[in-house]
Amino acid sequence: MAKLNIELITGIFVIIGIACFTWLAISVAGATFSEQPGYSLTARFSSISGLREGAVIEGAGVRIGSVTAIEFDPDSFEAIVHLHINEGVPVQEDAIAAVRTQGIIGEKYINIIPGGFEELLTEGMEIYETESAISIEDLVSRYIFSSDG
Amino acid sequence: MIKAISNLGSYAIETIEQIGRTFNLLLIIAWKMCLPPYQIFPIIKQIYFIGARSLTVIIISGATIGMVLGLQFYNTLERFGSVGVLGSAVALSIIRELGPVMTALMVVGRAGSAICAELGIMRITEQVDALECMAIPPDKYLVAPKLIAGIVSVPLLNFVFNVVAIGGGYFVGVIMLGVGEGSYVNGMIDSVVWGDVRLGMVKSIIFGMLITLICCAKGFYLHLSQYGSQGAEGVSRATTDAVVISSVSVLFFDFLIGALMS
Amino acid sequence: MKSNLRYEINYDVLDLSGEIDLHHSPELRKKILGSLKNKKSLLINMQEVSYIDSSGIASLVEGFQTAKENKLSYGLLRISEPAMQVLTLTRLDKVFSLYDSIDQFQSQLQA
Amino acid sequence: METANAIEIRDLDVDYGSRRILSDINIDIRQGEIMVIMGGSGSGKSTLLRCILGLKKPSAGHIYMLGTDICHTSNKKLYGLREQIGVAFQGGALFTSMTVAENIQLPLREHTNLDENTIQIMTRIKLDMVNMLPYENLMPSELSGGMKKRAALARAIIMDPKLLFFDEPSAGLDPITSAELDELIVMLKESMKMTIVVVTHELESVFAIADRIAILGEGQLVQVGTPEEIKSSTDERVTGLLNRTPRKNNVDKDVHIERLTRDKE
Repeated sequence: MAKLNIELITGIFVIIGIACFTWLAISVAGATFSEQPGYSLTARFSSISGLREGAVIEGAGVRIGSVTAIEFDPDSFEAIVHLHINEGVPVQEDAIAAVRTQGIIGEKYINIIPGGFEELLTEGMEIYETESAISIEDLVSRYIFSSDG
Repeated sequence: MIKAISNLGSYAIETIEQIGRTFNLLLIIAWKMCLPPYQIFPIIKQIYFIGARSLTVIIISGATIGMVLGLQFYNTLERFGSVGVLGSAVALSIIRELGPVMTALMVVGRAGSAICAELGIMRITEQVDALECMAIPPDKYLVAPKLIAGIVSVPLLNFVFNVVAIGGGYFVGVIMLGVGEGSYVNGMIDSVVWGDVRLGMVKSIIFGMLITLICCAKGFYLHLSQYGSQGAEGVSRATTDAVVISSVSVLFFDFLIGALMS
Repeated sequence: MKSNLRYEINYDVLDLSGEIDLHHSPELRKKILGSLKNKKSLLINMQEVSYIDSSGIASLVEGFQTAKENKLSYGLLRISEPAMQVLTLTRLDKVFSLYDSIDQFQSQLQA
Repeated sequence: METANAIEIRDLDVDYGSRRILSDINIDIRQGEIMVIMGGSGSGKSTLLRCILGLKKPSAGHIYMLGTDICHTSNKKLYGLREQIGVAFQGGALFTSMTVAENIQLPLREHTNLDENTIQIMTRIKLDMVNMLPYENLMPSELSGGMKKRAALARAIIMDPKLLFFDEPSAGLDPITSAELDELIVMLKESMKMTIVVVTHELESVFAIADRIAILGEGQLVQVGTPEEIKSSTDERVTGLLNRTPRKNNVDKDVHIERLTRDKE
């Protein structure tokens, strides 16, 4: 095996490997990476079961941002969710941030329901109107109690 | 009866000895690699043998496993009516779990056994002693390039495996079974986080080191093990041992890393 | 190994002495090829060479080849006993032209 | 400091597990002589060679090679020493992944920064000495037994070592090649002033090349001396070896039966 084509083939192999790595890292996992320009807001929820970092934020079914971080506030026993909203997307002061699920067992995501006020939230402000995640157990138990109540 | 127990004892001692020698070999090489002279071409040659030559095996197995996953996940998800998640299901399970493990097992089968056999035969034909008598440290000259090549090639093969497998899943899911192309791709892109890719990478780096180290040690120290005196048959026994032990330790460490890292 | 180069009119003389082993032969090779480069014949005085190994011999052979390519004459002067033995062992004693004195080399040069 | 003796072995003991393979070996090998180590199979001569080469650590004793005790020295020094010795193993131990030329050039490539031409010429010189020049680019697997040994010899002498070791050089060779090899060994000693240690049991080559002979029997040193002394020796173990008489196994019957019937310990 001439020395040259050993190095050639190894070089090709390494390039292929690195190309796959970059595709994986950038395009697949990269969505959370590439910070589109925009501003971040926070919202407090009593329960966000299943919501994950990098989850999608939708407005009228359209993707308008993603969840950048999730923290737990021990004093108020609430979850603080940091939302990254794409530039140019208005979020009114009385807009509602609700945790929803895609399909029956699908991913949790945040849906922003627009409010009526003209004042718009800006960088670092908080959405006060929030709806926590409805877990299927609450749904079912509420139905059972209400019917025989 | 006593004989059986004493055999068991000697087997246990032998195993502990082998683990000790294997770890010892890793330390020796880690130390000797920092000393000059540095040789690049032997490492490239080993990357060629371990990595480049295993490319076809990895591509074929990657494609098939991707297709199998696409099919099986489709059937299961269809019952829950959330077929849209197929992309992320296939991608996540491959990148986090199947990619590193299957790549490692493929490389053990193809390159690991070859490494162990080569070193074993070199040991019984006194080639290692010849190196020693030429003042060329055999562990540095023979084992180190293979170890480094393993650490470099297995992760690269893993990434190729992942991409091809995701492609396989896409082929079955989207083209054959009609899952929405957008939901497959976007679902995958949304659900896969850098952490997953990093986990897969860390796993395959550790697997790369593990399988090359075990296979090298099994062959290189053949003369110290009980197979040493059995000539060619000893080599073949040691090789099968090496493949079995490497595969099992890959699976064990897969769980360990998965538990520690996620 | 000690060596010095004496320049004559149309040839050079390289006096060698001491031991020529693996560490010295690159230097010997540089000297030989260096002097041959300026297209002058070369006579190597091997009288005080106490020991020469095969890397030294290899440098002499390489000199011989380069000299032949440039049609220069190339000879060894009064070879010491140990050097001669190694030459015979490597069957090179008949290859090199051996001289007992400088004027013998000179006369051969004019002819 | 160049002592008179190239190698001095001082009360060397070697055990393998519980068995004692070599006990109380004392041999001096002088500079520039050919010492043949002879003995029947199982006499421990190969183990002794492995100890001298530093491949096996003895349980007790010292081996001074060119002034340094290789049993108690740093690895670095041992490797420095090994650059000055050449070893031709019994099976040749050629690297099967390289051609004959590459095999021979390996020590040069690893230990010197000689120019490529010099290395090529040196390789051809040594190959020509063992008349293996036409087989320069063959792979070891394509060589016959004799050719493998000659290639191994060329590799052993590529660095012009001071000490040369042979492990059964003429084992498995036809008489002519074996004689050629012996002649070459003697020539190496005379012209390159090498000290040569040969481990063998081939009688013809022993007396053809040996300056002195050391005879081993069951791990003990039976006798060391010049060929004439060995020939005139009265020790029946030596005469047995010389006139090739099979060992009479006159062990009394009870010991014999006991040995056959006891189960493996």
